[in-house]
Amino acid sequence: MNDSKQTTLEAEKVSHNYGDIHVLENLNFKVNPGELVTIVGPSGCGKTTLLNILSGHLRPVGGKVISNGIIRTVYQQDGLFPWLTVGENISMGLRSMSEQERQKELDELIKLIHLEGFKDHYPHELSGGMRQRAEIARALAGESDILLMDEPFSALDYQTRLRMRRELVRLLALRQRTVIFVTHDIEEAAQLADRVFVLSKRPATISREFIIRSPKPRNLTDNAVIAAMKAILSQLGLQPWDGNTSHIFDENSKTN
Amino acid sequence: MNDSKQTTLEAEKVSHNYGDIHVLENLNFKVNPGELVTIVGPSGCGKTTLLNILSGHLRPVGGKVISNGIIRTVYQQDGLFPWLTVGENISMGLRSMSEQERQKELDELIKLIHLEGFKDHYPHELSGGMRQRAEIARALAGESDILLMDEPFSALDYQTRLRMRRELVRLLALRQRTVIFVTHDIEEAAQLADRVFVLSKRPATISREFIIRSPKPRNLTDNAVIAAMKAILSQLGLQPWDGNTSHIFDENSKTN
Amino acid sequence: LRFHPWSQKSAVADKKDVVHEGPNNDARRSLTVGYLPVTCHLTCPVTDFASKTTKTSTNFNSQRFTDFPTVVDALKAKQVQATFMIAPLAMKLREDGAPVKICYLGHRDGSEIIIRKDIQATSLRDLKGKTLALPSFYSNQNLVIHKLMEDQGMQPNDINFVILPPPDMPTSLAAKAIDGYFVGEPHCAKAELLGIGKVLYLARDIWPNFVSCVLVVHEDLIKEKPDVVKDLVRGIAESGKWAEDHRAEAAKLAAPYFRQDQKVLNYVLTSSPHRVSYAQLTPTDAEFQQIQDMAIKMGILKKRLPISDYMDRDFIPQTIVAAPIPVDKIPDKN
Amino acid sequence: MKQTPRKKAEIVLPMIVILIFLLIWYSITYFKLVPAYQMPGIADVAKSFKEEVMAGRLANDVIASMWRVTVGFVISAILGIPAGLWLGQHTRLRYALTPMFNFFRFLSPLAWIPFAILWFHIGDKPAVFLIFMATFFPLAMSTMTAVASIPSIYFRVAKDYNYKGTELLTKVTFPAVLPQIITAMRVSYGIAWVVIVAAEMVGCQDGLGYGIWDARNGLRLDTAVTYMVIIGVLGMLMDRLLSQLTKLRNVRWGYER
Amino acid sequence: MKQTPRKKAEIVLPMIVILIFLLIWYSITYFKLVPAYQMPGIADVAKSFKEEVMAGRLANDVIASMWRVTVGFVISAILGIPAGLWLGQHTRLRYALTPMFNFFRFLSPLAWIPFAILWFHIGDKPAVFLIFMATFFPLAMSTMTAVASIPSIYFRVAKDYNYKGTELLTKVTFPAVLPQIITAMRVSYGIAWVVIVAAEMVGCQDGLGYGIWDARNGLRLDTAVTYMVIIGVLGMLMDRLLSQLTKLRNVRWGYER
Ligand SMILES: Nc1ncnc2c1ncn2[C@@H]1O[C@H](COP(=O)(O)OP(=O)(O)OP(=O)(O)O)[C@@H](O)[C@H]1O
Ligand SMILES: Nc1ncnc2c1ncn2[C@@H]1O[C@H](COP(=O)(O)OP(=O)(O)OP(=O)(O)O)[C@@H](O)[C@H]1O
Ligand SMILES: [Mg+2]
Ligand SMILES: [Mg+2]
Repeated sequence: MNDSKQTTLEAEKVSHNYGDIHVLENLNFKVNPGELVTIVGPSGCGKTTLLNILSGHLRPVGGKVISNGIIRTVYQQDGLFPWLTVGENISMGLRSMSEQERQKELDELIKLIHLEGFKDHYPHELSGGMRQRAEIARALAGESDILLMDEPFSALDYQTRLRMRRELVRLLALRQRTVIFVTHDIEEAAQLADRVFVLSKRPATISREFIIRSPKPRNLTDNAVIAAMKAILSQLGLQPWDGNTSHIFDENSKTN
Repeated sequence: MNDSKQTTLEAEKVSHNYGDIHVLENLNFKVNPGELVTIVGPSGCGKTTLLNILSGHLRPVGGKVISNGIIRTVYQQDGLFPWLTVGENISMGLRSMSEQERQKELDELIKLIHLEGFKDHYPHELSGGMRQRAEIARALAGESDILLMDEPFSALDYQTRLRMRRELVRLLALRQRTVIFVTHDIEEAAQLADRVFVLSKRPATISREFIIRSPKPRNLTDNAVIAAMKAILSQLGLQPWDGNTSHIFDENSKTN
Repeated sequence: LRFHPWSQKSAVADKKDVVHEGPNNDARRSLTVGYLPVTCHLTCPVTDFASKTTKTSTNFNSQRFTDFPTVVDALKAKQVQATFMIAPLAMKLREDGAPVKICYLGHRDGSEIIIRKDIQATSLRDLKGKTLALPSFYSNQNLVIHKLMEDQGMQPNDINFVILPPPDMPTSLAAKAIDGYFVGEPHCAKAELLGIGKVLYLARDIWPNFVSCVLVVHEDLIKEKPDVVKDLVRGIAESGKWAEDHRAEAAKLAAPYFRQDQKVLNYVLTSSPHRVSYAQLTPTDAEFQQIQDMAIKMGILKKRLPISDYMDRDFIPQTIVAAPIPVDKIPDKN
Repeated sequence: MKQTPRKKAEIVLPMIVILIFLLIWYSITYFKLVPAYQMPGIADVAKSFKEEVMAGRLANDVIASMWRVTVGFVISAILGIPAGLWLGQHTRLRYALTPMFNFFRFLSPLAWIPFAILWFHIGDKPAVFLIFMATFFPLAMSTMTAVASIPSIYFRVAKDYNYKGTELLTKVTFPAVLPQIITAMRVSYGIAWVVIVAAEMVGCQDGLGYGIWDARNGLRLDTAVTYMVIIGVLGMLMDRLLSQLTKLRNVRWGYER
Repeated sequence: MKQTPRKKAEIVLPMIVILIFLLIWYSITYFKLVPAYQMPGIADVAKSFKEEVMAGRLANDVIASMWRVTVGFVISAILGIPAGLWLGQHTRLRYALTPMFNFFRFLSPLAWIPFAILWFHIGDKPAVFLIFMATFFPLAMSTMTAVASIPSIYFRVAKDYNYKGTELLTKVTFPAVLPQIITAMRVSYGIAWVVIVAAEMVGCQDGLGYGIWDARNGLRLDTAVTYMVIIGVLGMLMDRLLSQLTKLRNVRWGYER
């Protein structure tokens, strides 16, 4: 647990394109150990592509990524292994534990995602939201240093979503991890983030970066959260900004 | 277009279970022609199952569905044909048109979903949100009487989502259709619905039904929308209800 | 890896289509001899039976094969060290340097040219332009029919020759895919009995004392176990003499070995003594010289070899008596 | 609950088809629509079946052939499936060996016969060798193709969770292609049965394939048909057994419908 | 852009493997590790290759065999793929006919030879028939299995958009299984080549399979190996051609990685 301080995650001049389609344009950032960065941006701008590059599954066409530590990803598409049960899927990250410990941990995780009774079900017997929850539990299981989460709560109902946010914050307090969290839910971005990257349209650059310094867990009605939501919405051109920056630090603004 | 008045969609004592898992418990409702019903409910409660039963793809274990009219579905999982391009996928519902008309309609739809330039791309070359948009366009293309939409905007960013809501309302005004719309976004449910069904946990019953009589298109800040959101949130146990029913008609309340 | 999980039953398995009551316990040695289920090789199962029902010092086990190339490969791999084989193929084998020798003959005659019943023909000349099937380019049938064509003043391509596996010949004739064929018995009798073919020439009409198959023995066996080879050749000679005089019994004896219809074999052996004969199985130099000449002419063999190079007459017995096969011990399997 | 009527349909419908087939066969021979020598009648076949059973040959032939097919097939499954998995995972290796494998895939067991005899002599071994040669390459190739088309997301997940080497092979690659491997096994098991006739040309003294040769050499079309029927029926039954594998819980996802 | 080094690897690596293979072969015969009669040397094979080419036989044999294989294969593709699609879509039909199809799938072309002669005489026709019999059933079965495992969502969508009958078949079912059909075609094309040796047993006077029989009858193992090499190489090339189909844009999704 103490080694998480050495976790690094850094993008240097990262650019990417698929054939003619320019997706990422010269991205530069450094994520601090233990920081939770949320990324918001228009559909199809390159968020998933960026995560794939950060996790090393995709080689960027330009620039490079420096990372250090065990990376886990919650994928946007179904990433559960269809040939394993929910329990077996979640246990993937727990292989190094003893049988007993693993069972305990597994039961806890299943309780966390509210899938009691579905441990022995296969993914194709679950609903969309249940699959997503199982995937979250899998990513959270065991030791990891960096979590990449690609719209992890998109298929969940509001109540479950609130609960999962709370749990995520609680777990991160217990075991520090660096998190990159892609979401379309601005409330979510504001509630969870230490820092928010607002991406521009394709080709994506970081059009704005907000730092939110309020302690967590945060309530939805916290001033910092409301201020951050407003700031993000205004950056997305959805609301005029009233300029209240008391809780938000606007950094590195590079509107292009 | 005039025949849409005859559209019926009715569930009579519908129950369903997968093996031991009871999913739907004695659902009874009738959707009026041209009505937009949104369904909210906890993850895994049986919403997708209900839609599958309504569309006739799944035979309910108990009860029956009476429906009349052409049904189109936006599926929660990827339902695009991977062997067709975006344009070809969308054209599926336009086969009865002349070549020229089809091209025109197709271009319009592609503009609607903001996928200009991706007409000849294959689904696996798109981002999650782009695929979802293509699927929405496909369901909207051509003549249909009933639209079943299973979390259709879940992978879209906030801005696109707002836009898609607007477009949906506009299109429905042009060409009346009966719509069942499953969503986890309570704002969305309140903004779009003529009626909201709040489902209980599995086995799902309709725990509450709200009628929203405000004209569409509605703004997010409309009183009716805010009142409806509050009502739904309170029914979900997330907020105490302040009892302002001036815009909301609570019907058929059968808290179980 | 054990390849015989049913070894318990293997004794039974060995017996299954063999008509004797098991190996002759007096005999100390045994030898496997290869053959094909054709009447040209009839002496092989007879010798097998004789070795087990009479007093001999070697048990001969006949092993049935399906085609000559396989027999040759088995011989090369020394899986069988003695086998029956068409004569030109044996010579070819020798020419290629394989250490084998011809030790004896298998039969005389035993082949016919069969034509379709509806074809009016009295000589080979009438078959001009017709399709005739042969078992192999390396068969004596091939050599002899070309000789006959030449004798009758025909060109080599006056007749269309096709190579067919003998079992497919009656079928092809029935389907009218071919007009006739020249092959060893019982494939000729089969067509006659089916009523689809008739005999145009018996082998002896073309070439008196026709041989198609010979007994080929691996030189290693000759060197290492000359006694066994001696027993074998004598056994075949005596079996031949017995079969010549006990034709119906021979058919009855061979049917289960060949797994063929006894009626067909019986027809071959008994309908006319001219169809096949098992007397005079001692080869003469002249015969082989003639075969060799024809084969060289046909381009099957390259060069003339001295007869002694591929022939070993050392084992041929002076006096031949019919094998004392107990006729009553031949079971009736039909 | 829905299993029972389905099971019934699975048994009753084929029965009907088979009955119809037998009826057509019977009528053709009964009304002499084709000459008798062109198609043996059912009665003849039944008679020769009885003969073979009475002679005790049939049981022995069945056991012998099953043994050869099974041994050959099991060896090629044991070698071919891992080879396919391994090749599928390593792109360069795949490029390197695919043409070689393809080359051997196109060679007839009949062409291998001389080598089978020269290298493995006669009896069971060459037959097993021929069956192996005929099934190994298709099995390896199919597995390889299946592996090469595993959705990349599974490998990404596997990498995240540090699956490597053998563990990657056994815990990810193998289960991911298991549904297709089962299909491939059914196809190659079919090939193994088809090859038995060629394989038992090689100096075997028993077996169903040998039975066919024997029947042909013995000019007995009816017996040949008997053996064909037995080969077909046995193959069918064994395929039924193999198809039970598709009912395993952890491959169900691969046969969605 | 990444195509070029990949293409190069696809050519260079197999070359290396083939060279290594030839080297091993050469050493085995050169150092007489096995007796000469067990394995003909490369030089002998090359010599007999030259002989065959010089005699003008080879070109003729290649054309004859290619023709037979192609005709037989095309017929079974034209009949087998639609049959498989159709059977796959109708559950009851599938239950009814699967056992029958399976039965025929297990029958060796060698066993069919007498019938091939009776029904099609000798020459090209029985050869084509045998190739057809050997490839039709596997092709139909594979297509059927593939159809039966199409994710049900596609059929739901198809139903929504009112695809029925022929349109359903051609616009949904067929493209959905096209990637697997291509694989199945490659496998059965392999079977077709394998069967050519058996098929040309039946009174053919030319062709590569006949060449092998002829060589065996003539005790020319070197010539037999020459023909084997040619069959293997031709098959390989044809497979390469077929594999180009996997590069079609609308099947790429099926070979994701
Ligand atoms: N094919 C199946 N086999 C067995 N159980 C199933 C199957 N499909 C769904 N279920 C079960 O039915 C229940 C309801 O599933 P459904 O997909 O209808 O939920 P949902 O309301 O759509 O959830 P979500 O909001 O997460 O999509 C779940 O508990 C799930 O486990
Ligand atoms: N495999 C691919 N081939 C070609 N183009 C691709 C591929 N994957 C993604 N793209 C393109 O790259 C762009 C960015 O895709 P990406 O999935 O990163 O978007 P995203 O930001 O995650 O979108 P969303 O919020 O909708 O998931 C899209 O325009 C898409 O068309
Ligand atoms: Mg994405
Ligand atoms: Mg759902």
